[in-house]
Formats: sequence, C-alpha cells, structure tokens
Amino acid sequence: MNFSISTQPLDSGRLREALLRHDAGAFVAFEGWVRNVNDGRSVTRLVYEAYEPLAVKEGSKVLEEARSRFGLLDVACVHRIGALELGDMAVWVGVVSGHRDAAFPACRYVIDEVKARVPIWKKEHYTDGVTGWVHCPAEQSSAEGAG
Amino acid sequence: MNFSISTQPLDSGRLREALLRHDAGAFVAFEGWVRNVNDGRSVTRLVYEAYEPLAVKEGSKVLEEARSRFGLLDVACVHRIGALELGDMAVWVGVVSGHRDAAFPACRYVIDEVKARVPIWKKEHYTDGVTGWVHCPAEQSSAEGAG
Amino acid sequence: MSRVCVKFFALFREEAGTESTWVDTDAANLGKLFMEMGDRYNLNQSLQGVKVAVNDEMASFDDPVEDGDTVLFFPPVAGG
Amino acid sequence: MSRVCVKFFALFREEAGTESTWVDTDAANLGKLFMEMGDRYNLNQSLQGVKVAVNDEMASFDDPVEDGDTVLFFPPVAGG
Repeated sequence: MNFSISTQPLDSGRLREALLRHDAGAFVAFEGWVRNVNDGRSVTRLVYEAYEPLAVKEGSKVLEEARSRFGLLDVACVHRIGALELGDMAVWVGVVSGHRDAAFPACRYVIDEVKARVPIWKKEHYTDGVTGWVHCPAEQSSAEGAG
Repeated sequence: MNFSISTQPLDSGRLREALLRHDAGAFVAFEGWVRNVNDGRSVTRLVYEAYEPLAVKEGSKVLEEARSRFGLLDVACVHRIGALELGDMAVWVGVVSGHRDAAFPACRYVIDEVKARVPIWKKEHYTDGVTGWVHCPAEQSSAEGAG
Repeated sequence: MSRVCVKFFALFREEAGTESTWVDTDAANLGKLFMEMGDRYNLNQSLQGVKVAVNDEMASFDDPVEDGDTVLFFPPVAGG
Repeated sequence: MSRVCVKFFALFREEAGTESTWVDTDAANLGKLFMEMGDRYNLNQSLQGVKVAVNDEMASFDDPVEDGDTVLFFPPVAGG
C-alpha cells in the first residue's frame, strides 16, 4: 500500500507489476491522461504542483480507507507533478482484490478522494497563451480535466 | 474497438498502448487473474476454452454496446485460452473516455457481459487432483473465479 | 426427418465423449433436440444457462431443426 | 500578538507574489488570519474549498493562531 508523488513519467507496467499476487482474482487500474481540451478550451500542457509532505500523508489515508472499506488485498497510487504534455499520465491508481465487486468501487473511491482532498494543483496552458489554475468546486467540469 | 481470443500470455502494456490518444482524459482497465483458491478449494491451474467464431461475434457486440451506451472513445477486450498458471491474466478490458464517470461503469459492463454471454468455459484443476468445470449460475461464487 | 451435425463443448463434450456427431432426428425444435441428445449422451440437462447456436449464430431453443444445420450446444459460460 | 510563518501555494502564491512571509498578527483564529492575508495580498477569498494546515497537519479555520506556527494556505485542490 503506497501513495507517492513522482517528478518522472509514470510507468503503468512497473506499477502494476508491484501488485501481482496469487491470492488476487481482480485488478482494476485508473489512469488520468492530459487531454487536448478542457471546458471547450484547447490545452497545450499542464503543470502540476503538490505540497508533498501533506500530499503523501493525505493520499496514504485515502488508500487505507479504501483498503479497509472494500476489503482490498492491495492498493497503490502515484501522482506525477511538473510539466506534462498532451497524452501524459498524470495519475495512476491500482487496486487488487479477490473479486471485481470490490475492485471497481474501490478504485473509483481512491481517484475521487485524491482529487478532492490531496494538496495537488493544476495549471493549464491554453493554445492562446493564457494560463489558468483549475479549481474544482467553482468550475465543476474543469475538475474533470484529466479523467 | 477490438475483441479477441489469445492463446498467448496477455501483455497489458501493449494492449494499453494501442488505446492511447490525446482526446482522452480517463483510462480504466480490468484484469482477471488466476487465483490460488476458489470456493474454498486450492486451485493449481485453469484451462480455458472458447468457441472462437461466436466468442468474437458476441464479444464485439458487448464492446459496441459499451461504446454507444457510455459514449466511449475506445474499448478493447482480450480473453486468453488454454492452460493458465496461478497469477496469469485470463482477461483484459481497457476503456478510454473523456471523463472517468463513463469509464468506470463501462469497464464493469464489459467484464460482466463477457462473463455472462461470451462462449468461453473454464475448467479448474485442484490440488487434490480433481478437476471441475465452473458453471456460473448454478454455483454463483465459482463464477467469480478470476475476478 | 432431418439430418444435422451436433457439436458439444466443454462439459458437454466430456459427458458425450465426442466433439461432434451426425444425427437423424424428428425433433420439432432445438429444445427437443437437446433433450434427445441429453438422454442419448447422458448430458447434465438441469444446468441453468445452456445455450444453443445454429450455423455460428446464437439461436433459440424454440427454433426449428433444419436439415443440414450445424447445431452447437453450449454449457453455461464462465469466462473471466 | 503572535509571530507566524505563512506559506502560499499555487494560485495564492502567484496572487501574493511570494511563497512565504513572516507575519505578526492578532488574528484570533486561522480564518481571521486568512482574511488578513487575503486583504494584504489580494488573494481570491471567495473560492470554495480553501484549506489550511499548521505545521504539516491539516487544520480548521476555527483553530487558534499560535506563536511560532507555520501556517499553509491551500487554494482548492485539483489533482488527477
């Protein structure tokens, strides 16, 4: 069970491999990708920043909640920070359980809570040269930027 | 959009790569792994067989239903057949959409329908040397064998 | 009297001891044909979720048996 | 009068034009301190979901301001 912040590109193959085990029947993964459009505006890149000490603390709390609430065998999440290009993976969530009934809602829980609670911020760069910080509650649809 | 049957080990990295695109914000994947236990019996391996002409037809129908019902950008599924060892991936589902609200239920829909409708059968080999065909409706919990 | 090719899959193949067989039948529909085959080959007919296909299209047990058909009997599926 | 270190993140850092500052304040609680800083640095105080942390623990705007604290003001988060 591990929540981390990465300045490097995320490798879903390696992340998945760390969760393999013989008592698991179901694996569900979520990836948030940088889209070329958000709220109708053309996006060229995103810059994420995190306050890492509290991001890791709060993210780890989310994973532990998911594990105990859904009876998971394992769960992990990595969020990338820094400048991301179109198509880059911003966040990866992996969930392992005996059956899929637990894995799907648990994976959804993790990404929802991470987006809502973990101190990570996203600045979008648009094709017209303008930039803007994405703020979930005020601009609901923006909150869905990468996934 | 592609449903296929494979006699070779599944490579989730390559399968995922085929779905990458710049207009997508969310990717959800499901993997069914061979567990070491099912219904309280120790499993040593599984043998899957499919009737491929109809499996591909029915599987493709499931993917098209998911695509149109959830407004997906893309979706794919591969089911492995033959003899599988513990930990092997039996099935992979990948779903790509603008936002995660569509991707999670769509991925769940695909695996549920594939398990219920596509002509694929599973024979379990137990540690005591006995074998048994898994039959979903009669033995509900067995149906969850690999995820 | 129709002459059809019947194919068995998975559990049914093991129970029947054969993959396929030619059958001369008076069965009015595919359901009746399944019962006929079930009795002859000792198939477990009580399973929920048995399906039938004809000439590589899913079919209904109410469908008639046509001369020259290839009829597939599927035990309950269990992919995943 | 308390002396605290205030740190700004993301949008707040850009609005304030600084990452952190030492502040002498009579604010009774962290909410009052945020308003004080908001006025001084022209922060967007109307945003929903602003959070506060003290000494690397999440805190409440009702919590008192203690001398020597490091107070972090977080604009609404947007990971993912």
